[in-house]
Amino acid sequence: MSQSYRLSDKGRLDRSQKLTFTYDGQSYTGYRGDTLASALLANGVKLVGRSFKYHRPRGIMSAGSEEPNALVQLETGPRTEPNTRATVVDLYDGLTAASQNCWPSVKFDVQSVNQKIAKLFPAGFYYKTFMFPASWWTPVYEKIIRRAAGLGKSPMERDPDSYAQKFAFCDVLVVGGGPAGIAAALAAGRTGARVILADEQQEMGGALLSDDALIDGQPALDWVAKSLAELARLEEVTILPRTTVSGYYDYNYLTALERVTDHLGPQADDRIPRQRFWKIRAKKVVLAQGAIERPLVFADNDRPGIMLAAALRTYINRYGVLPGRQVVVFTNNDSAYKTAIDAHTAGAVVDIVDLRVDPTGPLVKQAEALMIRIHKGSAVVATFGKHAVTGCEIAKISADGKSLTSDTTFIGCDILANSNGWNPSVHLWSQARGKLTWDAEKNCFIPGHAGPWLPVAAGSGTGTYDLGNCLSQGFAQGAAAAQAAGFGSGEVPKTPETEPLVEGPERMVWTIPGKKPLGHGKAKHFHDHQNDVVASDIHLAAREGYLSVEHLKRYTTTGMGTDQGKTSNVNALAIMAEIRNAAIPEVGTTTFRPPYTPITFGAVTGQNRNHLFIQERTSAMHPAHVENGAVFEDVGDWKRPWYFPKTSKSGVTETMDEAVLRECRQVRETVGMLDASTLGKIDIQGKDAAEFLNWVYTNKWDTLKPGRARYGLMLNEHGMVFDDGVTTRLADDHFHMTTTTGGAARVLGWLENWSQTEWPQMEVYMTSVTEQWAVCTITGPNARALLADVTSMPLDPETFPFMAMQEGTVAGAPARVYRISFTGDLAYEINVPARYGLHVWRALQDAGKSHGLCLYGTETMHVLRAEKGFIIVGQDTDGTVTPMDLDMDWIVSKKKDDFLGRRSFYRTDTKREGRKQLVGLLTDNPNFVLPEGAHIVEDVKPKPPMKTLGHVTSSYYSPNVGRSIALALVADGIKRKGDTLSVPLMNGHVEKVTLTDTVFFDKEGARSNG
Amino acid sequence: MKKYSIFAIARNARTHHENWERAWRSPDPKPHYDVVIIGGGGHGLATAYYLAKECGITNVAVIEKGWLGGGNTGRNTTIVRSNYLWDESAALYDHAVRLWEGLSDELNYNVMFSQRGLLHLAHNVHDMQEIGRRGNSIYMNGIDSEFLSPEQVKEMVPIINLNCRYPVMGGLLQRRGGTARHDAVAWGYARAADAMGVDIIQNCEVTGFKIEGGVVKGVETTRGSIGAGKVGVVAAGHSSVVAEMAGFRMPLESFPLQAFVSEPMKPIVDCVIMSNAIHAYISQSDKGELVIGGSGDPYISYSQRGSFDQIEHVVGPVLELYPIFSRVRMLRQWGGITDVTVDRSPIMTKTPVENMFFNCGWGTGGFKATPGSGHVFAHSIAKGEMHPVAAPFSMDRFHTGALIDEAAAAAVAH
Amino acid sequence: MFLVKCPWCGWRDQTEFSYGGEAHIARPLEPGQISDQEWGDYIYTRTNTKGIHAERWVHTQACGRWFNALRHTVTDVMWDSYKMGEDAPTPPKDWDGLTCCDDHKKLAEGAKK
Amino acid sequence: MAKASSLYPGVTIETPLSGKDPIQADGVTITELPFLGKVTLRGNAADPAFAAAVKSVLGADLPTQPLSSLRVGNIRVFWKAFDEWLIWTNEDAQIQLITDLNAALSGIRKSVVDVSDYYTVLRVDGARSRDLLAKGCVVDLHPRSFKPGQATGTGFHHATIFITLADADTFDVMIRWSFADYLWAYLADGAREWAPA
Repeated sequence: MSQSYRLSDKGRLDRSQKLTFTYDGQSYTGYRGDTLASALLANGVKLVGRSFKYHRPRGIMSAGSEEPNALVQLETGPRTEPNTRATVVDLYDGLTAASQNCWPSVKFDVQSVNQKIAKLFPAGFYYKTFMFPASWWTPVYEKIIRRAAGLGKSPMERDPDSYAQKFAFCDVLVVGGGPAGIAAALAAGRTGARVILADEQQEMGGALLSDDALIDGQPALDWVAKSLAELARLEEVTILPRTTVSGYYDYNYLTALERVTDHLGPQADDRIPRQRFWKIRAKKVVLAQGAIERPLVFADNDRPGIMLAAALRTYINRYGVLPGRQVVVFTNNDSAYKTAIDAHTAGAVVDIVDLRVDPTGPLVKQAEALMIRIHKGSAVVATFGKHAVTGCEIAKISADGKSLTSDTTFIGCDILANSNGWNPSVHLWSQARGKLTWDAEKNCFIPGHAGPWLPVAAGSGTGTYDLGNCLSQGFAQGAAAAQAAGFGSGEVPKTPETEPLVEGPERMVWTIPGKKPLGHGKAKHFHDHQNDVVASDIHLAAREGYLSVEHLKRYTTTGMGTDQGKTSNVNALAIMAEIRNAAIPEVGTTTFRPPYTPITFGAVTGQNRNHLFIQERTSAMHPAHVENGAVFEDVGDWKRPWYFPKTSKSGVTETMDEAVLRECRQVRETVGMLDASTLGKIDIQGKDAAEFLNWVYTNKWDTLKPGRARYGLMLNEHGMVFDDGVTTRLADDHFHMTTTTGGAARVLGWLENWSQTEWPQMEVYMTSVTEQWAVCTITGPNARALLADVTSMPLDPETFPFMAMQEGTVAGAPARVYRISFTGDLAYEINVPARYGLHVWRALQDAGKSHGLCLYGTETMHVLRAEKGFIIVGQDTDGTVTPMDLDMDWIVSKKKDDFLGRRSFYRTDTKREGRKQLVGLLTDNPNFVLPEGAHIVEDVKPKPPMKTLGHVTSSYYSPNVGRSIALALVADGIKRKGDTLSVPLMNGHVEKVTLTDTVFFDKEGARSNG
Repeated sequence: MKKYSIFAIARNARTHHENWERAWRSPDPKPHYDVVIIGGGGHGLATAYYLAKECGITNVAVIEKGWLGGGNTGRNTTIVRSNYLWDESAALYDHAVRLWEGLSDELNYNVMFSQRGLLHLAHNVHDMQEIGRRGNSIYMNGIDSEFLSPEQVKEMVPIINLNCRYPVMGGLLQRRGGTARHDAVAWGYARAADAMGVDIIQNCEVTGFKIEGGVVKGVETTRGSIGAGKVGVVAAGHSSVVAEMAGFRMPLESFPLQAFVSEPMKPIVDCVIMSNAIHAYISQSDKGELVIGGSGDPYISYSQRGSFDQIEHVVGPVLELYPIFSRVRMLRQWGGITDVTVDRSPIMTKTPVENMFFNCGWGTGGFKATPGSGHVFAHSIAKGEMHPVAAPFSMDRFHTGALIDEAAAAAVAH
Repeated sequence: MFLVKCPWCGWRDQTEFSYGGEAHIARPLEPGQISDQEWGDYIYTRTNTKGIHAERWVHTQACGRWFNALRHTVTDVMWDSYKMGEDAPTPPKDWDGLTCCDDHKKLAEGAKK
Repeated sequence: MAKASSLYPGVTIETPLSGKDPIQADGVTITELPFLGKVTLRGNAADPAFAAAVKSVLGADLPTQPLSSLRVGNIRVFWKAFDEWLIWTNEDAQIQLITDLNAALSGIRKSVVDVSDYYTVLRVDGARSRDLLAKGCVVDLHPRSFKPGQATGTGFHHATIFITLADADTFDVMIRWSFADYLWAYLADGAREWAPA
């Protein structure tokens, strides 16, 4: 059976390109220009999926992105995609798709038993049961529910395709490439304005693609082609087919998803991004998205073969598919007559079932002239067919539309097209904070008061269905938008000739009566096909008091499917309005939330993945670190050498502990070198620089002599330590500040904030110079000898004392050498402009060979500083610690009346006794290394809860002290030095610890001079 | 209140579900109530419920300017946990978790509290120190807490990419943590409170207060004045606005927080996974949607929406940790207004106005605390003194400096 | 992503800026002389206005300068920005937070024509 | 790329992109402009003494229009903020310039800082340069809104960049040393779709 439902003489297909595809394991053919849905229908495939809750057989309901039913699992392996709407998949050769949410097969689905007991699954049933026994919820009930729910399956492999983002700017963005949108783009484009025209379909033309309308006496599609050709010639116009504008955000910022290669399938050129995510900033926006047809809510209106009237017409005219032989068109309006007429002309036997007792209008006349049977004042009240519709029963209905007034008549049919009128697509209008107005004549919401960014709407999206009016609206809005953006005179192009649309009024029957009262019997009146929400669910929600539209939505899940209720929301509102016997606008509308249609996470992320996810910042010496086999630590975005494991001749590589022990010993025995380039560095200049530092540090800076350095603590206004570092006075009005690696940006921001906003009168300028300077820190007894080999600077302690700086050359490169120490040993921090960093590092490495130089990383740095009780902000402090808590009163100036944070010291809680304070800890077992984060208690209980006194902030094995050492924040710790406390661990072990001073090594500080 | 059960459903099925009673009445406001609760979200309704259930105060009104649970209750990512750093927080949040554990039963309304486990990932040394400290602190408070190795993380979350930009070094697991059905919490409390006589009044906005000699006497609303013996304000993002009506300011700022869900899929993520270093957290709802959130926008706003770049900053990390979701689609995004304090801990407090109590500042973490917050707040209002669990969270901590800084340990220099 | 008006660089994408909280909160001149309560209010208490909010921004990624701005916190529309030390501009009494100062200027010019 | 220093014999110098070959794609090329001298100048343009002193060194008035810049011989001066300018010179020429500025400005409120190695500069050239930069740049680079000589700081995903249109389709993009590799990789990845097959 090959495309036996294909019409030979219709459709916009390239029949020269025959495409083969597979659905549920069976192979079919279609043509370039088909969607998966049209190709399936051409091959007579109607049953394509199972519904969410009842697992009822479902088919193709629409021909567009509003599709609630025909969701398939597209492709397999790394490129598989769940919940893909068959109606928007452009067919390509080799396409593979499968039905989802059914097992073992779509034809025989075990869970379709749910239909039998559907009575037990009214809206919100799960809130009322599965409560006994309570312990069963997660392991039993919920497991079952989770398995049953969920539609398609997630991919299980990494996505092989690439994605891109594009920041675009334009004067006029036109959303929608139908007649109104094309007209708007023409009017705007001709003014020279920058215009973007985006449409979600594979080709522009919108409704005209399914229609036989004339423009200026010629086929409308000729006009479309002519217009697109003109637009293509306009340099500043960008035409984006297959591009869905998904979100409308503040200040005319709109997002759009362009499907660049999806229609080519996996064979596409892998250099080209699969999808491009546009982030568009527009001066003006014209919304011309068209309208979506509403289904009628009648008994068992969900069988495969039951579809929207306009969709059937699209399949016939655009895709050359007549998916059935016997067609029933069930309608409340004239527009569906076009479908009936086209189906009739295409060779189908057609019955029209019209709710209206006395439909008028030319289309009705035309249908009558064609001898199409029209059943007036009638409704479809039942449908039949297991896997596809085979027939329906119709009956006359009462004037109030609530009951049947005749016996039912059976009509055989394999397609049941229906129309309940139209909903303009107002999603983006609403996303842009625009109000919606209920048009009582057209029975739909139309754009009302515009949101702040004043978009304009044109075409059927405003409830205007006459082609001429759509065109003239488009031209007018396009010209006006361009003018508002500063282009053109606002002159509106002349609208071409079209045939005026004459239609009779609709008849609204929001719930079509069935043979039994609503909710009785087996029949179901679906309004949300995907989530299986039926009219009686709305009645139940109302009955139970879930009256607000949001409660209705959340209680029944109506409109919460992957289609976001494009076909169901208004029907649901209207039914609720009837029940409450209120006007529809009183019931309200739920907020339309982005995206308009679902967008792939991959596209949103674009290139920001894998190696481009977050930058890896490295110093100028990084190549050397790699050569030296460093293992790196992530510190913020920086990659810093963590330790340098050695590999023995026999090929055995040191563990982290082994490497760190060796590095720790060797630094204190001979000399070690650390890359300290990542520390934040700030150049501070101006005559008030010293006074400024007096404000931002706790100690005094005006007394510091040029060429000398000082350590400082920085507090926030809460009085808590938030950064520290050594700052050097280069000249009276010039300082070089260092900060923590992670704190660099925060500190600069903090300084700029105060100098710009609070003390603008102070003459001080800050400039970040972090990367300007590469820093090699050499420390250890041999540091002076090593440095002497590569510099001619005087290094004797008298001319170059501790906490001093001098300039000169090191290894031939210009350098600033700071004699400051974070290890307690003799140390030099050699700063050179980054371009020289690698050269100087290598020179020192070479020279170091004769001095027993050892490279060390951040872990050894941490151990060595802990041996000396030097804090790490962020490890030994946590934003709740004052200088006094750190036993660092000495750094808090008593001479200054004020500095940032000072006042907070005097708050009752900050000055109270018993605050947590930094102390040293020595374990009873000298070889036991406490886990960092372990808690300290007075007395141990058999099991928690236990009152804790504080926690271990730093803990290491120190080869130089010859035992484990730790720092901890302990309540009243400073007073309690000497006390013995306990550290109960989560594994049950309890370690006794003694509170000590924080300095474990070289207490008298003899080593800093080498 | 007619009991909900499978039998009730079967019984009602026979009558085509036409005899279900209303879950709660919609009464007109009475002239006077012993207690008026401002704010019909989870916390407000829970407060009313416990006032009626445990404090014998049933002459209570909950007034809500919109629809029940329309604020952050209906806009959060439904995560429940109690693995907090400080003792005060642990006491409060674990009190809540213990109430969660019996809540469906207590309310005879299935709130679908699902203890599927909540996992915090550590991506660097600083993270490891942070979870090390928090894990131990939680353990010392008698709350369940386990450290996982990267291998154990992989076992629990097979789809995770351990070796991402910031390789996963370990995890902190609270098995008692999980998720719950957010709307059901509001509806369950409303139904149960209503059954005890509490008036739930929707579409009723507060416009001012009647305050005499520093004592609150009543509430002015869009549905007239309502006398009140005591007033409890549980207005989340709008707390500052309500406080202004009462004549004082709060140490609060209201920030947008966004979240989004994917299309529904068959079960793939079984627990809740949070990541500090790369701000993103993810779980999968019973419907099959991935529920994803991250950090909030940096500016104050009442617009109930945020900027799209915040969404991007969450999707990126999600794909870094779970690359297989690249072709999965975002279905729906939304935003809420979170009332944030400087120490990221809530405020439960007396106010400068006598008999007026505030419960706010829950920031991004309010949902998980709903039962505990309502419970201790109800007792505080009834007694006129803050409940011991609530006491540390009173407003004066911003003057004494006794903050409960849950923000501190996580985000600091290194 | 709304736009922020830098007094020097003009309307630019919000992502280029950093938010600095409520504007016009001066640091007490003599912290020693005020109560814990007053000091606490200075550090922690904020107006958190629903409506027209005077706030601070800094153009982090471009000129790096701090400035003040008026923004409607219900719509996130910025009315106008002003340099540190300058007086706040005054939006029209009836400003609903739906248009910015430059739109108003345009309208006014339009009216003249 | 790595090379010998012209100032310090025997010393090799590097840039963050040392060893990277230019990227050639259809319609766009990316190259590094290594070792440009770069100086940050701060001061009060409204102070005649400051303005005169700077002019005496640069031989031109400082640009005071936001986003503007000027060229004097081999020097390019960019407005960075109302009280801040960025100066680009030939390799190593910044050293003399800094000396001269400090001398001319002594006693006047100012700050002169060598940032030559804090940043490097990428040149993005060709008919597709705008398409490539649009993959991350939040500023509108269309010829109508960003003209030759204009310059501004802005964002490029996780990086902060300073971008100027040298002329026609030639953009110079300044980036911090530790972000240069990221930006380079990003642009290289972005240019893939125009790379030779």
